[in-house]
Amino acid sequence: MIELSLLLGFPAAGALVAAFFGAGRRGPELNALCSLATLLAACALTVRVIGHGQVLLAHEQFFVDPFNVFLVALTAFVGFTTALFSRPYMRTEVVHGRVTAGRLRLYHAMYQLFMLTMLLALTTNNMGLLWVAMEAATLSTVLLVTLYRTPQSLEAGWKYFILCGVGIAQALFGTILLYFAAERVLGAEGVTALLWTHLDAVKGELEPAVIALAFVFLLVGYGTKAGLVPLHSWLPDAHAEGPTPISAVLSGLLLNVAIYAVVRCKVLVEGSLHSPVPGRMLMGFGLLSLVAAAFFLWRQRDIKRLFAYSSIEHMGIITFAFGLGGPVASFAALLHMTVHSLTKSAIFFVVGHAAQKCGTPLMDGIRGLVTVSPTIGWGLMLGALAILGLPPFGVFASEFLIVTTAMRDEPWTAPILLVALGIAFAAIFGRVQPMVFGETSARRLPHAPALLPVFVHLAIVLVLGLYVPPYLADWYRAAARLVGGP
Amino acid sequence: MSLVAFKPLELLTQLIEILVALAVAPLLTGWVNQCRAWLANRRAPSLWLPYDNIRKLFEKEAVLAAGASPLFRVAPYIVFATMVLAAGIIPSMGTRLPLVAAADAIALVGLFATARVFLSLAAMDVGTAFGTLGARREMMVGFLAEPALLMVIFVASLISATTALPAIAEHLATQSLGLYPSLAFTAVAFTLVLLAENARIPVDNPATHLELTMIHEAMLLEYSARHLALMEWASHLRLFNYACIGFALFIPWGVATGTVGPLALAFAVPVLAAKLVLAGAGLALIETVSAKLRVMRAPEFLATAFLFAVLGLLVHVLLRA
Amino acid sequence: MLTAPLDLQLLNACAALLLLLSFAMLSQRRIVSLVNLLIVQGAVLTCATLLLAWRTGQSHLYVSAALTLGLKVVFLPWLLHRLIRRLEVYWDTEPLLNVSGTMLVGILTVVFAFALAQPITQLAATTMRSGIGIAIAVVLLAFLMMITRRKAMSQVVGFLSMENGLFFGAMSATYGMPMVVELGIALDVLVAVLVLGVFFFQIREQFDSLDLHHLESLRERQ
Amino acid sequence: MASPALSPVPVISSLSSPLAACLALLAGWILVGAAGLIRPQSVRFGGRTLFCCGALLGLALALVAAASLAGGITERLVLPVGLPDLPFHVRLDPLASAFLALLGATAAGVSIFGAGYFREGEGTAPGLLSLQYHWFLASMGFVLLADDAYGFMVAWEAMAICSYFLVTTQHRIAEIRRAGFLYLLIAHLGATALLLAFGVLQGGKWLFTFDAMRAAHLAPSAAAVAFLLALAGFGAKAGLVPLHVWLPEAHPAAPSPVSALMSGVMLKTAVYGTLRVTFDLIGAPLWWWGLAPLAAGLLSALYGAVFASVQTDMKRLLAYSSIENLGLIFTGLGLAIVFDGAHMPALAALALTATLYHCLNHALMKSLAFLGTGSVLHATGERNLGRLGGLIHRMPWVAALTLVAALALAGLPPLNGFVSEWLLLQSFLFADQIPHAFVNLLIPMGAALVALAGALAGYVMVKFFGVIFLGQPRESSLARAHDCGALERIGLASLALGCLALGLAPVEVIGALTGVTRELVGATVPHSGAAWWLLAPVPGRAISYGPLVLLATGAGVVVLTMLLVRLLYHRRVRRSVAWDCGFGGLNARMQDTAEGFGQPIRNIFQSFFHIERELPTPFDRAPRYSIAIVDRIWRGAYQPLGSLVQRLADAVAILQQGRISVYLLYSFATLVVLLALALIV
Repeated sequence: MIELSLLLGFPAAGALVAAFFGAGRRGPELNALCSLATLLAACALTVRVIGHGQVLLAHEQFFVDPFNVFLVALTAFVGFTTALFSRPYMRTEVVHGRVTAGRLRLYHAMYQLFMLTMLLALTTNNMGLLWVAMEAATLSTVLLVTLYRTPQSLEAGWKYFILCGVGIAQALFGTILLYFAAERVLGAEGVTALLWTHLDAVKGELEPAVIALAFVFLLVGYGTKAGLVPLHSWLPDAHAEGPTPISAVLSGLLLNVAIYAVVRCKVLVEGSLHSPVPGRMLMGFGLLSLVAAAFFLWRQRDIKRLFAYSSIEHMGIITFAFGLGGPVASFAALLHMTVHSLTKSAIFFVVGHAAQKCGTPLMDGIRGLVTVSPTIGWGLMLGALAILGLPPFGVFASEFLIVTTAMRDEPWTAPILLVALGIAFAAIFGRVQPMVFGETSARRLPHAPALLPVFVHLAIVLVLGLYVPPYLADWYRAAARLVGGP
Repeated sequence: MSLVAFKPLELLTQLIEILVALAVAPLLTGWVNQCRAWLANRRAPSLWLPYDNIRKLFEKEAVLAAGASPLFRVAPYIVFATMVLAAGIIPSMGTRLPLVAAADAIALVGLFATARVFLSLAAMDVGTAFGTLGARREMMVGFLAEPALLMVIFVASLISATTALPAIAEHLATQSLGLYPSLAFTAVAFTLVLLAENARIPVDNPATHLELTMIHEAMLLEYSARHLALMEWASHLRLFNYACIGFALFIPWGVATGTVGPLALAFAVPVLAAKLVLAGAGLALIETVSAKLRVMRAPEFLATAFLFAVLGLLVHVLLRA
Repeated sequence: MLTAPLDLQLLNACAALLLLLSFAMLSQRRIVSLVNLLIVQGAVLTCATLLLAWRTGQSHLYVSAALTLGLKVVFLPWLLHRLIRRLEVYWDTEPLLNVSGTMLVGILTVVFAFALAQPITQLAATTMRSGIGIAIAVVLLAFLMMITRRKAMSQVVGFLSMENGLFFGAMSATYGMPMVVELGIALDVLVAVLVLGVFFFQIREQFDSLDLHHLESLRERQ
Repeated sequence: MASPALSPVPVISSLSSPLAACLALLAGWILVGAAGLIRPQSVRFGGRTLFCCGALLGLALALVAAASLAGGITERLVLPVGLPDLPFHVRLDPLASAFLALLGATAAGVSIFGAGYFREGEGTAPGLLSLQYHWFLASMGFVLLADDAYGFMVAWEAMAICSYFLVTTQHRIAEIRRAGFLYLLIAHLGATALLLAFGVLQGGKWLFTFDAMRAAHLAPSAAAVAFLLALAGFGAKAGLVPLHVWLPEAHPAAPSPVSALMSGVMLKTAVYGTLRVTFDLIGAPLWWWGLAPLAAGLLSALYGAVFASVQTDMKRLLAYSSIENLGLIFTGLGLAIVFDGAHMPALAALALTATLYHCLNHALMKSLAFLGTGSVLHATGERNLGRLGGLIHRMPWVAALTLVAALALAGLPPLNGFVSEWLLLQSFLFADQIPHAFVNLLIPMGAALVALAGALAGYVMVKFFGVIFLGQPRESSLARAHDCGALERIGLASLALGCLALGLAPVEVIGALTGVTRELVGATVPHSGAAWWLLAPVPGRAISYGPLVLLATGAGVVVLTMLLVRLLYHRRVRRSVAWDCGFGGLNARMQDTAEGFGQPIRNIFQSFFHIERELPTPFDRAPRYSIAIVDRIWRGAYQPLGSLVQRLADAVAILQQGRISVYLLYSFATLVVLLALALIV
């Protein structure tokens, strides 16, 4: 209980404090400090869950099980490292005159608020609150996306707001239908009928006809936030136009949370429908996202857009894996969520500094990083290799399991996967190589870049590729059992 | 046949074969030239002219080009040695040759290739226009002639289930006279290869030094004295060897098979002589009636040979299957 | 029974009215009147809620009725009107699809919505079964409206009317959501509109117009 | 999860076991590489010391592997790392030992050479270079040891990455970056194909160990799919036509020792993988599977030989010759599969032996050749054959040792290249016993193509050696060329000795390989009790080859002739200028250029190339002649593929055209469609 209240309390407090002092000289440190506190609370909670297994808190309003506790830990961790990264980054932005002190305050407050909403969405047991938190996450980031007030950022923010708002509205309708179906089983007192644990208990008795509709609405709603093609249109803009730390957390964390919501719903629906249709839908979305993203990647010129599309691609892979179902694929999907968010945020860190160094986000302007600053260059190269699924990085481990399982269970998907992954590889690596190698065009930065997070992330990803610690593996297994379906 | 039982008699045969080859090879060339002269209504040179040349060359003082490397000097010996070795494993009179255990027909082709490679390298060594030109043309001829020869041998060895030349000859000679259409094809192929490999019309003309056409002579331009002598002798040997391969594959009769007794050899020698005389005459006839091809046509000529050989192989497989 | 009790008839009438209003919005091009229509929709929604609360005696429905009134009838329209006056956006330009076409699509949508609601309606234990179909229809029509409009303002109106539809759906299906969720939703809507307000000014100072065609530069096809 | 049906193989017991030793040595390579980071910029440390250590480790590895090969040892071990439920399994069996020996021996020679070779001016810092280099070696070792799909793939891709970084050492040059990109792309695609193959082969949930795959029983169709996928994957690495395009780009781009390793060893790992999957994991191949590698191999052999003969860059020439040799290897492999499928184990063993033997040979002789070009490159800074020549006077050591490589590559007796070609042709000779009529018709063609490719190899090698080392120097700068240093000399010499040994002691080598053939096809090449110096692979047939005798006799004749000539006549020699045909001014420009030397082949095989020629006209002020030869497959398959993807990408890009209304329409449509779906289902 105490851990949870701390977990949610620190960011809330942080948001308040930052709203007043976020603009100060120590604003960034404040931000990092709150994130650190959150991380510690998350660790405490994790330890607790490892000790006692899943827990229900606050009149069952909160629910922590292996599935979401590792997402909580991950979120808190990446939130902290991103805060570390954003210290020099935002300072440099201020020096370059792209943001003012006032905006910096907004930035820090919203950053903490965003953390809060994500943690809330992850830990809540109430499908309604889950929806509320997701919507709140959108609202808290939309002003961050438009932080620079450039025409592009405004456009991106607007699209982000409208598309996600509309999408999430569908999710609300889905929730209503879910409630409607649950109420007929759990009785009309209405308090428990939206609690996931209760729904999970009675999922077998829920009315299939209603649940099917509910799932469609929920899928479209949360799928929009997860950036599944063709609901993805807002994603590249929003991820590319905001400040890089925000891109990092949007790609690395928010997408995970959306996928988490989708999977929670899928568990219920599959329990009720006893049909492969939901899985098939997920697989369809996954493959579509994978293929479309691969082709989009081919034409990119802006480095952040490139990696935004790569996020869509990986969300596609994860969704596809969850759609495949079964212990192995679900395990792989969970692993992929972890390594993708770590790798992608690391890449965005590097990309941010690289773009600052070269003074442009256009890839044609970024050249020969390895010669001018080896750490950034090698960071980008290794990050790209990792995200492209080259071993021994963890992304390869999950893709290995996913591809082999797909080949075994759904052979017809194999050629699609092969082509899409190949095109994506050619697209991304063909862009990254000249940025890392060759003659250079970069300059020095006013604040020393914080590259420690990058290499910490990559190191973790590397380790996950070669050795998954037993307790982590147990989480994954438990979670896989939970969501893996039959 | 047992592979490595030390039999002094067979060793003797081996030695005799090599010595005979060394002795007779220039004579064959001389004979061919004489026939050509007759067919062209010219006064024929002496039959012993090749011997005379070789002796003369050995006595001369060797002149080396300034840029010649050791490779240039050692090449003649290697080429000569390979030809001698080849002579040692081709059954010209007897089939019981100990050396054959060490080198079968494929190795024989390999030996010829070695000779060709060293000849070409030596020709490139000095770095004159003619040398490189000759080397290039020689290799061009070689890379088509070699597989053709290999295919020819393949057919024979498929028939007799071995790649050892004497064994093939023995097999073909001893068994009842069966007609092999495949061998007919390969015989044609072999003749073409023989012409090409021995720098004969229509591929090359040993009698001229016309830069547009010459192949073999172009490579020897820088050689003189003893080196040239060895090269000449080696080319005589090559002609002789090819002739004997032909005999072994297509008219093996009369070769001393089985345990070699003096009697058998005594019978084999005249037979060989007769075959050589006929073959030389035939060669001369072909050379006289056919016109020299442009160098660029040579590949087509050899491609035909290659195709004939492969055709023979196919025919063999077809008829057997 | 042949004739439903009066209150139920009234409820159904409200439902029908809501649908009518969304059609009206679909066809309306004056932004001011769009907002007014939104007000009316909110009012109807409030009445419906009150009726339902009175009929079923669900006390928390009164609260949500109050929320609706305060938020969707009073505050948001006031805010929107202020924005309209400040930003001087009175007319939407010609919609992407002309009115009659939009109407046609709208009718098809409604049919589709009813077809969807069919299985649910059979199950509904609540007094107003038809409500769910209407709700879906309203949501989809609002969606359609957002698609066809070119001014940011009218898209917002569409967004809000979608919220109305959702609310109505919740109400008619399950007598509304649990209180905590209701509050959360209301909060979100409020914040959303506030953020929108900020947005409008930002967009305005950038492009000095709220026309969406300014917001079409981020694309793959250059 | 423990894999079921563990074949009765002793799990490793003591640390004195060969497997443990191999692992330790590979770990040693990793450490040596990591040590490079201590002083990345120091050539003495990063270049000399570490590479010497690496060479010693390689030597040790070769010895250990050879010992375990001789002992026919099979051991397995489970490492504590890897995925949960799927730790890394490693296994040392004769097949792995054979290739480990190859790896160790080649690496030893190349590393010694590298110790003398690497110096300033390579783009990457020496320390980093040594890191990449040694990790490359280690990853290849792990590929050979891996006994589960995951570990195999990890090592496989690690190998690709390390070699990619080595290829792009000079990353400031655009062509080299392009080469590296193409290389990594095709390597990655191949790896994905392998993933799919393993997906088919896997024994069940989490059962990715090779034991589980051996135990799993596949439907013939599934097995065929797995085999073809694996062939595609490994073929991409081996540079089989039409997946060869990366090879002639990447191998020349790398520093010469790396080119040597890539050509000599890395390509062989593809052969190893094919053997492992076909004979070990799938188990009982059907005879007609063999036709695929056979056809691909023959095509590659001819293709590589033809292209090699028209190259003007010495390293590209060698790269194409690698394609040719890998083609020959896969030809033998295909034959082995055909024989095995037709239940002729003895013949399968013969073909397999030819394959393995050629792997060993090519590893040594191609590395030797590449190292030779490396020395030339360092001495002259020239890779273009058109600017070389006459180096035999300046660098006699390199010339002599490279000549060995050239002769071996040309397949001339008594060197090693000839032995494997001989074995290959022998196994072709027996192919007429296959009980399938039309194969019997096809096989002779194969023999013909092999013979043709072999003969072309001779042509190529004469061009290679002749143009570089013989004749007159084509550039004045070549006069400053210097012979290679001591370390490089040792490296070259050791490899040359290896070639000689492999050529002269075939019986011993084949005897060592029997363990492998027994493991894979359950038969061995019988060693008919003739004699230790006489190779007689097929008992009952008069087929034999004795290189030692051949060499001895030949040498004897040479010496004898020399003595006789000297005794009977004299050995007076006079130096004089070369004959200039009467009109003076003979100069180096009058020699054949590389293009000129390739010209006959260019004419004969015109249909293979796309030739872009620029001919001078009589009215040109400065007449120039230039000719560029382009790979038809590149123009015909790859470029269209690229443009196709580009077009598709453009088409897809229309989806993202910026209008929010359209985006909303997407959501709306998706919603409606899915709802309709939900209604129907």
